[in-house]
Amino acid sequence: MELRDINYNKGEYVETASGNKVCRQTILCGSQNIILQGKVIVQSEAIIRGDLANVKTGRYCIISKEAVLRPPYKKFSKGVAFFPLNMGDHVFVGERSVVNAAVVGNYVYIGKNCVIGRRCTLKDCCVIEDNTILAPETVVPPFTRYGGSPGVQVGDLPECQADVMVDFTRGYYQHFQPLKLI
Amino acid sequence: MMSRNNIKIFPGAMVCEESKLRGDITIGSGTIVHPSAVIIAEAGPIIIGDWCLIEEQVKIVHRLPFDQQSNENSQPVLIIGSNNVFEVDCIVEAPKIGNNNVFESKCFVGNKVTISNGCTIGAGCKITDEQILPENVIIFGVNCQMREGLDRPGPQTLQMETLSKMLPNYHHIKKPNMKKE
Amino acid sequence: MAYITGPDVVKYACTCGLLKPITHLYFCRYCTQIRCSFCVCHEIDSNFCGKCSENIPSSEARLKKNRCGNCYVCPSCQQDLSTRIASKGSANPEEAKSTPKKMYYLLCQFCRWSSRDVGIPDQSTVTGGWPKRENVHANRLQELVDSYKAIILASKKHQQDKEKKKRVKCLSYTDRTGVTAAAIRKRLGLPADMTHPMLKNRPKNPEPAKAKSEVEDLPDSIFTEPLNLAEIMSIEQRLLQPEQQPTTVDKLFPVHKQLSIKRSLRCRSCEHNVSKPEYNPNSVKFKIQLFAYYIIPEIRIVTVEPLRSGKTSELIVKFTNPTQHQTTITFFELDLDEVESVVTEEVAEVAESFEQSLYLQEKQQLSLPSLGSLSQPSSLLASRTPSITVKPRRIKEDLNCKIGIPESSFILLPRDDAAEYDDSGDSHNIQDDPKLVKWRKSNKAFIRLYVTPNEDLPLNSEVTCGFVMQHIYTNTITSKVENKEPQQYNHKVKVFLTLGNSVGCD
Amino acid sequence: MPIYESLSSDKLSVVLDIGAAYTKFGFTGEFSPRSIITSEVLCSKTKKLRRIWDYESAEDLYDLLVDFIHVIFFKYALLSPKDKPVIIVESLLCPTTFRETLAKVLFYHYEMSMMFILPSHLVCLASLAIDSAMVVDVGYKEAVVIPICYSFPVVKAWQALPLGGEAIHNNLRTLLSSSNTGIQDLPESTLENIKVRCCFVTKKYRADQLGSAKPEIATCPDVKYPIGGAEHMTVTGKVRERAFELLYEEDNDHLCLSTMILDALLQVDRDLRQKLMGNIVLIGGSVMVPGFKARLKEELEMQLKNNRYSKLNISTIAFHSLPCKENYAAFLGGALYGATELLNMKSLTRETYFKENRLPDWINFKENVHCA
Repeated sequence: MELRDINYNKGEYVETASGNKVCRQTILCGSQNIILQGKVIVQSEAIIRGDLANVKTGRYCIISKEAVLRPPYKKFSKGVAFFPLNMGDHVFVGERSVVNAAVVGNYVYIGKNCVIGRRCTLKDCCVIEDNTILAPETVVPPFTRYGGSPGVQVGDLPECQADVMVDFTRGYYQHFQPLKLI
Repeated sequence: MMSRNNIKIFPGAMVCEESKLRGDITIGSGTIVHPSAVIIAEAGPIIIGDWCLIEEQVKIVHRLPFDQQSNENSQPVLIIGSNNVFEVDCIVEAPKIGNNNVFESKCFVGNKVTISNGCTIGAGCKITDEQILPENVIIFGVNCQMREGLDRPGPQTLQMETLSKMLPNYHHIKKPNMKKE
Repeated sequence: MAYITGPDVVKYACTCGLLKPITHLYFCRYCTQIRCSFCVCHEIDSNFCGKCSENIPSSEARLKKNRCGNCYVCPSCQQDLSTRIASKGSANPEEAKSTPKKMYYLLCQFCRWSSRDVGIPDQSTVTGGWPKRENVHANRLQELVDSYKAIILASKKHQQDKEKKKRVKCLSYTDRTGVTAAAIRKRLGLPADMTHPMLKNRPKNPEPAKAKSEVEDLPDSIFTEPLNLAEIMSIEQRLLQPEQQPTTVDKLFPVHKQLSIKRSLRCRSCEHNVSKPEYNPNSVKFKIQLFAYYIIPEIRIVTVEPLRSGKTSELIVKFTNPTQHQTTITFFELDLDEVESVVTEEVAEVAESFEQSLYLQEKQQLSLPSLGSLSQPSSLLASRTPSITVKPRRIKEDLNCKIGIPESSFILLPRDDAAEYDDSGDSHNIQDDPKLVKWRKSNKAFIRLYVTPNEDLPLNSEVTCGFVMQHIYTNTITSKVENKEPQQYNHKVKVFLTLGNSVGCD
Repeated sequence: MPIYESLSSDKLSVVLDIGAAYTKFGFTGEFSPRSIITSEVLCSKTKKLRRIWDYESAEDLYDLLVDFIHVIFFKYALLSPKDKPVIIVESLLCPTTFRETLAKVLFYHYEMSMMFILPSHLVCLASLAIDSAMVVDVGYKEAVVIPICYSFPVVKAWQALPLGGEAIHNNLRTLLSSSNTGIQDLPESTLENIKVRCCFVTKKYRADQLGSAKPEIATCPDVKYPIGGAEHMTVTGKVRERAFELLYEEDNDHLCLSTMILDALLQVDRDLRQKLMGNIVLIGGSVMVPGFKARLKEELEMQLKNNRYSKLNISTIAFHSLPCKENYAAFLGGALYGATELLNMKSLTRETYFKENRLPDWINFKENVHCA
């Protein structure tokens, strides 16, 4: 199915020069530490915890409603340090998902209501199905589909997944249009 | 009946302004409440102990089970012990919580479940069946499997030290309004 | 979204007769036919560990029983185990300072199982020689295997000897293997070996097992003592360790992580690869990528009017040309009874203007870099036994909706990656049939079709229609080699659309 | 050593025992399966798991097996199946459709070079190094008894009853729903876990007592079994002890697990009977439950006193204990046999299969003519 237009209220969103569309009702803590590379959509009530460490997303990322991007911490003998969260291009994060990962690769799809545990590594081209709970420090290899609690591999992805994701995120961005008032 | 907010914060606690506190709530020293955490004392006061970590989107609700709501006069107090960790987006309605428990992301604890000490409620687990969790129990997985841990989960003091240094740089912190006992 | 989570509403028919979404299809450009995972030959390219992302040579993988030597999974919940540094919990703090020896243990961060739970001592190295459980019966079983092997070998030899003897009698004493023992004996004048050949050098039979008439009785405690469920393993946990199948919690041992593979796919009829990944486990690139998604125009349903049995509804579908070549789409009626149609036919001369062909050649140089490494070493092909091709099966799909086949065809422009950055309007100059083409932008076109669900269709049933799409496939291999015009083929694909459920009258 | 290892490991071939509930997969010469997985595949259409033995037709089975073998080779064995041999351990009572379809999948779809088919009842004796035994296989769908005499299965004496894991699960479901109101439609996986975690085969006198109207003994303690996080149910002591009782409840034809063994014995030559009863071998996942062997012995002894079987004149009953877990005993036999030269000598090659276009089968007249 072709995506339908997703309309938003123009007043609710801020569009930056690089094409990022960020909702005003988001909680971007430590915004100086958050880098959105361009054409990124951050929807209402999403939380990005830049105050803990740097958060960097690639181009064409979609952070859905009430999703949380939270840099992971690591314990050392002397204390705890928070590590930056790096996200690649063409990543979709579904509604109410909590991303605690260290690295999210390119062309990653994270479904609704997922928990991506502390310091997980999601490689390029993977899909996390809705309601998946990934244990901390899980590594998700390319071209795999993870699901369940604890998240395990439930399937494979087609080889052209990267292009499918590019097409999807671009399409999403194109269809994400302000509501036209007549 | 609980319309007035009465928030008591002990010194050393760090409660971010953007958190949502409703009702009669006491927060012990050393406890950290992240922005957009929600604590609702609906059925009676909530007393949170020392060194608890309450992350964003957490919902702690003091709400009585349906069959106990008829008794209007009594106001049970929800006492949450010390060193408990509430991770992102967990919903806890337990009537009593001991010490050193971990509520992982997106877990749901119903209001008939009493938590003792050292329990870990795994990410995404929903427990609602009336029970008292024994000490050091770990609940995990899609079917809420249970196993007994060797000891309590380690305290998050190190993380909280780091957080208490970092959070004031970025957030407005509610001023403590209580004196040390 | 449809390809990631949604149901597959648009399906293409593979040559083998299965219906799949376009993302799951391949296009062999030597056979100019569609292939799918069912009708290609899968081959394992490389083994790697999904946790540490390290490539493991196949010989080593076999040696390690297809498991990673360093990574472990939790015996309780099958998640990856993390190695943790033990906190220096020495009784004497001064002593701990003097010996800064780090100790490691394994911990599951999901269910909090740890190697300490079952009393495995902490190890001094990260990779740690975690103790293995030995099969208590291994010696006995090895003895059995060895003696069975010997017995079979002896009987085989005996059989061969018998055959040889037959031959020896009528031919000469020597054969390929040289002089036989019997022949030497004869020549030396020794008496022939009189012992029965089966008895001679006969390998010893293994000691048979003894049956016991006493059997283990149930312990009396089972009738009186309460059961602690937390200590008794579930069937999944038991089967994770097939050899021991531990029943109680104290016998859980960490399990080595199973390796993953990268695989290449090979067309069965021409033995060419249709997909070959790069070696690096983290790479998502391919050396050979003949995916239908890159070659065959993609069809998506945009809107469909409510479907009522017997009534005609408008259907808007979007066509996207993924290639660097212009193509023309023509529709044909779908006939499921046709067993095997001639899928491709070469276009003798595509009537094209001079500019058009120039344009194509220009594009040629820009064409996908990944297609360069297509040529296969011929020696590799020679060593393989040719594959068996299975006859295509009949397509199993119930069509309950007629689709009006448009008579005119339309052109799809080539894909232009730069167009994305170009916000200026479309500069194409194509004469479209306005009845057919609703709107077009760069390599995409929105096409208006009319569908009529069958008269007898019950309410709320899924409506499926189908048609044959013909597009022009431009083959770039020959032109690369001989610097000729790229060859063009008319390629037909059967396409099936699931339109949704039928509704009642208003 | 590494050279030797690599040489020997080159010859590793896949051994498969596709059971009704679980498939045992491993390699020749190894003493335990690499994995024991459920015999299920994910249906691409409905996105649900389907048991491969619940096939609707031969074509349906073909597709299920293609998917299943794919998972085995590309997820577990990590081996390209083309031009490789495979060892299949199967029951002598395996349906012809299944065998033929499996061969078709292996030879046509996966282009394997050889298929070595071994009867499970016979090969499980390999790990014991004995040649005669009464083999009792209690699997998921059914219990099958076939006596083996001097390495020949006495097929005419076979006995089979639907007394396996499936029947036990159904029995458990009925027992549980009668003692727990409101709990219905438990998935089979939950039932299986309740079975293996809580239930056992009780002693005969206790079973008789519990079956009577007023038992004089106290049952074993109840177990509170949580189902998900929202519910729990009580597995009463009575249920725990009675879940397996249906194995010994005689049906309308007065048949049960113990009579099956003795009926099989009646079909065997008089002189062999004592030898067989002195060599009983239990295989299959369902026999692994605590108390199974002890109870079977009690039941056999009781039945032997009956008129029906008194003429058997059996003095001793003796059981073998396998050097492995019972659920993969047949697999182990296949792995031992497969390690020998027999693989190359007796296998059905792809060429022969294409010529004959069918599998050799003991039931087929053609083979029997040849034997005679």
